[in-house]
Amino acid sequence: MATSQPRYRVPAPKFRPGDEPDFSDLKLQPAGEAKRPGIDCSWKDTVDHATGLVGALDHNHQAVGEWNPELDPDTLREGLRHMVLTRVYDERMQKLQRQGKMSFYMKSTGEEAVSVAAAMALRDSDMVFPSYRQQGILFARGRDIVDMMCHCISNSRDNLKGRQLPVHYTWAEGNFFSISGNLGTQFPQAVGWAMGARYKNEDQVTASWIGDGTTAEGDFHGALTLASTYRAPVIFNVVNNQWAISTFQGIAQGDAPSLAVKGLGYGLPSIRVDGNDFLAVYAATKWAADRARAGHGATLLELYTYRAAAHSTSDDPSGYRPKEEATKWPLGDPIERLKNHLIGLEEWDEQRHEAMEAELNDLVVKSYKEAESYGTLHDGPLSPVPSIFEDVTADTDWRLIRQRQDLGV
Amino acid sequence: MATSQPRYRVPAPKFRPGDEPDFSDLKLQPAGEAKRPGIDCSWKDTVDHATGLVGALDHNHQAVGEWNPELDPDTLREGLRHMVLTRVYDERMQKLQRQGKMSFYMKSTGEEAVSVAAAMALRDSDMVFPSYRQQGILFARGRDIVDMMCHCISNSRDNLKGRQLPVHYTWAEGNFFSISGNLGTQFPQAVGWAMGARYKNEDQVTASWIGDGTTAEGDFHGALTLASTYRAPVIFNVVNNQWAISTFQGIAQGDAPSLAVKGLGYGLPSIRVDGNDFLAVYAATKWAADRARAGHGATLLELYTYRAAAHSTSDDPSGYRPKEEATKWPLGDPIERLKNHLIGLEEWDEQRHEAMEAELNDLVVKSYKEAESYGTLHDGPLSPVPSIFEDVTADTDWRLIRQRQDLGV
Amino acid sequence: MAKMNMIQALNSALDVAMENDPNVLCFGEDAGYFGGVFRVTAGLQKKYGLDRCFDAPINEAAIAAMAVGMAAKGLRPVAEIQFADYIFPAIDQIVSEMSRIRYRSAGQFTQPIVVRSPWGGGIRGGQTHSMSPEAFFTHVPGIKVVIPSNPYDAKGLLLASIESDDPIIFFEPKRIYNGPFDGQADGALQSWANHPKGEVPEGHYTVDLNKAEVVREGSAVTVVTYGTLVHVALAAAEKSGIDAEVIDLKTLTPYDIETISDSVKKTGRCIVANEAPRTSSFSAELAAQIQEDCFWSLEAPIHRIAGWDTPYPHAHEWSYFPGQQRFINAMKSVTETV
Amino acid sequence: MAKMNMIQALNSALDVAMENDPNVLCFGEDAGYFGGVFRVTAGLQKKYGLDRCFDAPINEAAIAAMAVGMAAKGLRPVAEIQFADYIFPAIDQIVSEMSRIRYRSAGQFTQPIVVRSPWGGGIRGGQTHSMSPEAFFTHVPGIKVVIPSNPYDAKGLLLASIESDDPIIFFEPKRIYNGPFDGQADGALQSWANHPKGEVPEGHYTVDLNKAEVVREGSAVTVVTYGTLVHVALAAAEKSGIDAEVIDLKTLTPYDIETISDSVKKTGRCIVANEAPRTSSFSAELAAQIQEDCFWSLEAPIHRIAGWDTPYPHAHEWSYFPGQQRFINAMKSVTETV
Ligand SMILES: Cc1ncc(C[n+]2csc(CCOP(=O)(O)OP(=O)(O)O)c2C)c(N)n1
Ligand SMILES: Cc1ncc(C[n+]2csc(CCOP(=O)(O)OP(=O)(O)O)c2C)c(N)n1
Ligand SMILES: [Mg+2]
Ligand SMILES: [Mg+2]
Repeated sequence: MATSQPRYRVPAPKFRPGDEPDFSDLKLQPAGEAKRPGIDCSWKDTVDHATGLVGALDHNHQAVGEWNPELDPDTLREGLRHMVLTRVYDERMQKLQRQGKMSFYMKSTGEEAVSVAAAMALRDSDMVFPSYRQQGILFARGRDIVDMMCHCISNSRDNLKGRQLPVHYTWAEGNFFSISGNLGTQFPQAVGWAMGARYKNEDQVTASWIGDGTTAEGDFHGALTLASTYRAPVIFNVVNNQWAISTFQGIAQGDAPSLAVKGLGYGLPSIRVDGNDFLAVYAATKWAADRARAGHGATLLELYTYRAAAHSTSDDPSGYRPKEEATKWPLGDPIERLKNHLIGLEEWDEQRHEAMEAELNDLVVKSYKEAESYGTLHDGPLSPVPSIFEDVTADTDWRLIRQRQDLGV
Repeated sequence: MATSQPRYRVPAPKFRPGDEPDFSDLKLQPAGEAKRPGIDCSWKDTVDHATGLVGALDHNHQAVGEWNPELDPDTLREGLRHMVLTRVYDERMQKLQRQGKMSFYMKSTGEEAVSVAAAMALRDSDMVFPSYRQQGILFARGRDIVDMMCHCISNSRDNLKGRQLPVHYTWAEGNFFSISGNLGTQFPQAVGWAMGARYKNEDQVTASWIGDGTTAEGDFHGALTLASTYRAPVIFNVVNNQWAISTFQGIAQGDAPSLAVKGLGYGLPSIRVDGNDFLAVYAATKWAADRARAGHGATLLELYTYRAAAHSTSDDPSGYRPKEEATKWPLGDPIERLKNHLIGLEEWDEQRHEAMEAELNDLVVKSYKEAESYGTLHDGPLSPVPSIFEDVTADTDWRLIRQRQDLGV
Repeated sequence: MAKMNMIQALNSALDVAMENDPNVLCFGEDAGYFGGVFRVTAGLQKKYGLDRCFDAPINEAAIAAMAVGMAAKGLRPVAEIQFADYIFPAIDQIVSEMSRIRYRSAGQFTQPIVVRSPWGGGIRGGQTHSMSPEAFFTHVPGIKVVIPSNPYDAKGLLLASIESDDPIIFFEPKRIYNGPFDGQADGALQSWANHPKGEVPEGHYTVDLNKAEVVREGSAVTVVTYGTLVHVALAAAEKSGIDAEVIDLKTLTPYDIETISDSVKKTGRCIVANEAPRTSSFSAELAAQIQEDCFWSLEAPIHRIAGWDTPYPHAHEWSYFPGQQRFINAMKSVTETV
Repeated sequence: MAKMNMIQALNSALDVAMENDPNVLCFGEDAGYFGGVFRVTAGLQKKYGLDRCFDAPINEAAIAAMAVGMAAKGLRPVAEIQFADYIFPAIDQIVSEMSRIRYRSAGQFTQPIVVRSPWGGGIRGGQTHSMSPEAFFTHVPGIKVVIPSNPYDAKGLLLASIESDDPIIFFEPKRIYNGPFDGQADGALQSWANHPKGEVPEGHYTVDLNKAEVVREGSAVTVVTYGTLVHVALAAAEKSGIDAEVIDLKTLTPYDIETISDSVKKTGRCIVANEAPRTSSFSAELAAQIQEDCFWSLEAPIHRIAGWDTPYPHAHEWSYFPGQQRFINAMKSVTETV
């Protein structure tokens, strides 16, 4: 029987389906207010940052404060373009999934700044260990869209030979690690890579991303412990998009005042950043990368954002949150905000924006046509069947030789 | 080949064998200085406590400040007695191990206040999930010494039927959980138990202990995450005895300023306590238990102390630290300090102390004689051989029936 | 009796258990408000309250440990691991703790826990939503492993598991949550509605944890398997016309050696099958024990059908999953051996 | 040639590897300054520097993950897990990551990693210092499992493992670190100094990872085993006078099926043995495969010797550990079967 009063606290989100979402009592530090500590700062200098919010784009879409990265308009337009491309690509792929062209898809809608701005603030030679929701990095680093699609539709040109679920990209040439379906495993791996880079006397920085829900995993703790102990040149990005499938972020956060604050316990400078503010994400990432490169060790960045779409094509959020929550999100949409900033600077206008959207849409449609010419999961051609026996280890032992015979291929 | 300069930071202790240990630059907050927040405080109110040091016994062995628990002399004498008994027992058991009477032993020398004061501040009905170095709890709770010894020498009266290594006690009647050899596993289990107590509407508090080195384990993070989320009535004790076998605590702590500070990242009030100060450990534990019982959730206590003996009978610390480090430890010895406090109060004297030592020594010697009458590991009698097939599950399936036949017992 | 698919049957088992015993509670990632990504815990939070069915942080080790602590205190927790592929972070708490606490405490503390987890392949889940990691757990003394193959058994076995005083790893073949699967990926989707084991009593009943079931009698060869492959084996017998006796194991540890031996001694031939990679999979244990117990009756080597010794591939799932054709080939080869 | 015990041989392997290849480094709990609780990494920090041999925090998952990241970057990490019993917190990084990264990235990233760990029973270590968890890892595609039985092989196999481009779980039978053990707990301690395999070259050499070795030729029965039990099997053959052929497996996955089959086809009888709890232990895989490959040569059921299906007990260790008498009984029973 249900007891009237739960006997321990089980946190619940403010709003459930049917409720009117209202974020007005979410007290967020205004853009421009947070100070920018030196890159040689200690964790103590970031106590306020860990519970505050680093922002650079204010309500009027103007760049303000110490965290304004002062990017030139070309760079801003490039960022906007990557974000729009990410969104257009996501939309199209989701549609194609609905049409049965691929088994599964995951959008990053509303979170495009998190990946695009970070990728642009890093060097292309810096290593990334993303989760499944940072496809924006690939666009920012110029990965071929047809190649990305070939992976997602598991066709004969999938660089992963059809072995991984869609969106679980790998791109070694682009310094993009193999995405794992197991949450959080990449976080401590990134520390190992970062130490490896130092070992080889390279000045490469390593960045990794996990979600708010994933901070609860043991690997989160292992990663921060390693980085704190060995002072590894790594950036830990926690993408707080408020949801972990159907679970709101309070189940991972508990009584902690933010997720960034967790980094302080390891003596790591830790900053909460407006994740929908392209400029802020850029500036914070650049700051963390500079720190790492200068030998000051790791930084934790909490990117405060909102997962505007479903978790994946297997999920329907109407069962657990109000439909309008995304539109009520007080930090807005990262594309709109950067676009308006550029318009305010008179470096952009609605017409150019529409033209760009149309162009990118065409690019995506055209790319998909080409990708499909190399096959689809449903109709093939796929990677040859015998390829399932390859790459298990460097050599092929008698067991796989027999098994391949057994399969008759 | 060795590089002259390590390419990442590998923390090292200040002193190695041959060095002259000198802790004079260890800045420790003086006893009496730390404020005592209300039990309904938030993590923020303990930021200074997490990097400071809560103490009640000052350099002159006087009780000072807000954390003085104001215990009556009888209670203090009782605490002293339990600590001395713990030490005498440890000494004797170690000797017996050297004589081949048991396979293994682990002393808690120098850390007796951590377990004894905590056990006395808790109710006997409160549940404890200790590590292998809190035997003091058993003395404080009045467990039969002969029973403890019978376990350690694995004889016919071992309540664990010879299944566990010595010192891995279990005592359900005494609300003392089964000690695991796997580090840290008990921490999140304690949260489950604490939630279970709430579920049953009991006001039982649960306390658990791990070492400094063990804070690095994933289970540490899991435990604090659970407790923070469900606001469980649990006390997390981190016994920072400076060493994890041969590894100094800086390998787990990294750039963090203390181990207590880790609790802040979960929004838990977190306090560093002078672990060699009986009064401070008592007061801090009582405070945390009151918090938990009143429904305010979990507390992290770092008990700052020093492992004066070897890790275990398998270890020889002369290979990794200066021999005199323990005697140079600036927080002294918990028994000496409480004894001197009582003497200062004119409630104790050297003579009575010696008499008590002699009495407890006799008790331990006599107890061992009795224990040995029930057998020893070496000469038996042990628990009957067929008992190895019992208690695997409630029923015994055909596999164990066959296997027992196979063994011919 | 009602028509239920396996999800409904499992949900009904939890409902009955929670209704009957206030010490039963359940939790897991997305298991609370939403009722689980497969909806097995749907409605339970609403019915029984926030503290009896709730969302857990994404930390499988902590989920298992919470269950360990609660069970030691006297509750009967049912913990969900969202996919069997994600049970590995919890395996230390299961192997080193849950499975041994009764033994190491000489019975002072017990562990009445069920760890439920959607399991197995055939749903295009790729390498992290398709694993069959049962062999790992069958190697651990002190825990039992249960895998149902239909709604009726699912409910009865889950209730028996919750009522058991020992820890049980309860794997749910997600491919057959909604209907049986004959191993032909391009065949029509089937539903439990027309299957006799889709008839499920609404109230309390249990299915014996120590008993395998002969789900098809036959004389030519014994096929021992569990989960989804039970249906593939049955379909292969029908299709090939080979008179196979098919045994649904249900409980893997301890497995019902008597039912297996009786059958193999009768047929003289045996196939053991599982989805997991072949080497050291549970069919190895079965084959090793059967050859020992039935050596003098065997007229051909025991044949193992299993996944290949590779990670589970995504696009070529149907070249990996042991489908009908592999069963038919094996049945032919085993029965033709003289 | 020098006389070395197994600890010295392993230490020498690490020394040679680190000397030859700057990409080799090693770490683990207490592995740095102190050189490991069993001293396998002794002296390496001093010789090669703080960043090539160092202490790790007590988090086995993080230790494995650090190795994964470093190996992907092109290093050859050798990670120590202090006891095999403590490998479970790391198993997710091993099963879900290390073992699959080559496959899932289609070769873009590789994992040349050795995870070393003292393993097995016989040292009065109780249930958390005695485990033999090799079966878990033999079930994982993409990793290899290696277990030496003497100093010469230990060094050669460890060097071959470090030079391998794939992840290897390298278990070290700690009972025989200092000398061979014939399975008689009350017998005199033996030393490697008088054993031919205690002669170890100081420099570089490797032992083939894919080859088992017939360490005793015989005609009556084939005994397949590895680690400590190799010596127990040899002693049992001498003591019983039964002319057993003893095979030291060395590499468990992939095991050398050819050497095994050749022998079993010759003797017609077979015993497989391991220390781990019997159900789903590695001897199950061996028995299952041997009965398949050698069915027509077998004159008796393959006999499994294993630990009991209980946690590893402390006081009654010698009633648990498969000692000489159990080997002798098995040899008699298998050879007397007609
Ligand atoms: C180890 C593990 N446990 C559980 C899952 C199932 N799962 C996939 S995504 C997800 C939610 C992740 O939420 P979050 O970390 O917030 O990332 P987001 O999806 O919001 O980007 C869960 C529970 C998994 N993939 N791996
Ligand atoms: C999971 C696990 N990893 C490693 C070990 C081996 N081990 C036993 S004690 C110990 C050191 C623990 O140090 P600390 O936590 O500081 O506790 P202390 O011994 O100082 O009380 C280690 C590494 C273990 N028992 N369990
Ligand atoms: Mg999220
Ligand atoms: Mg310690």
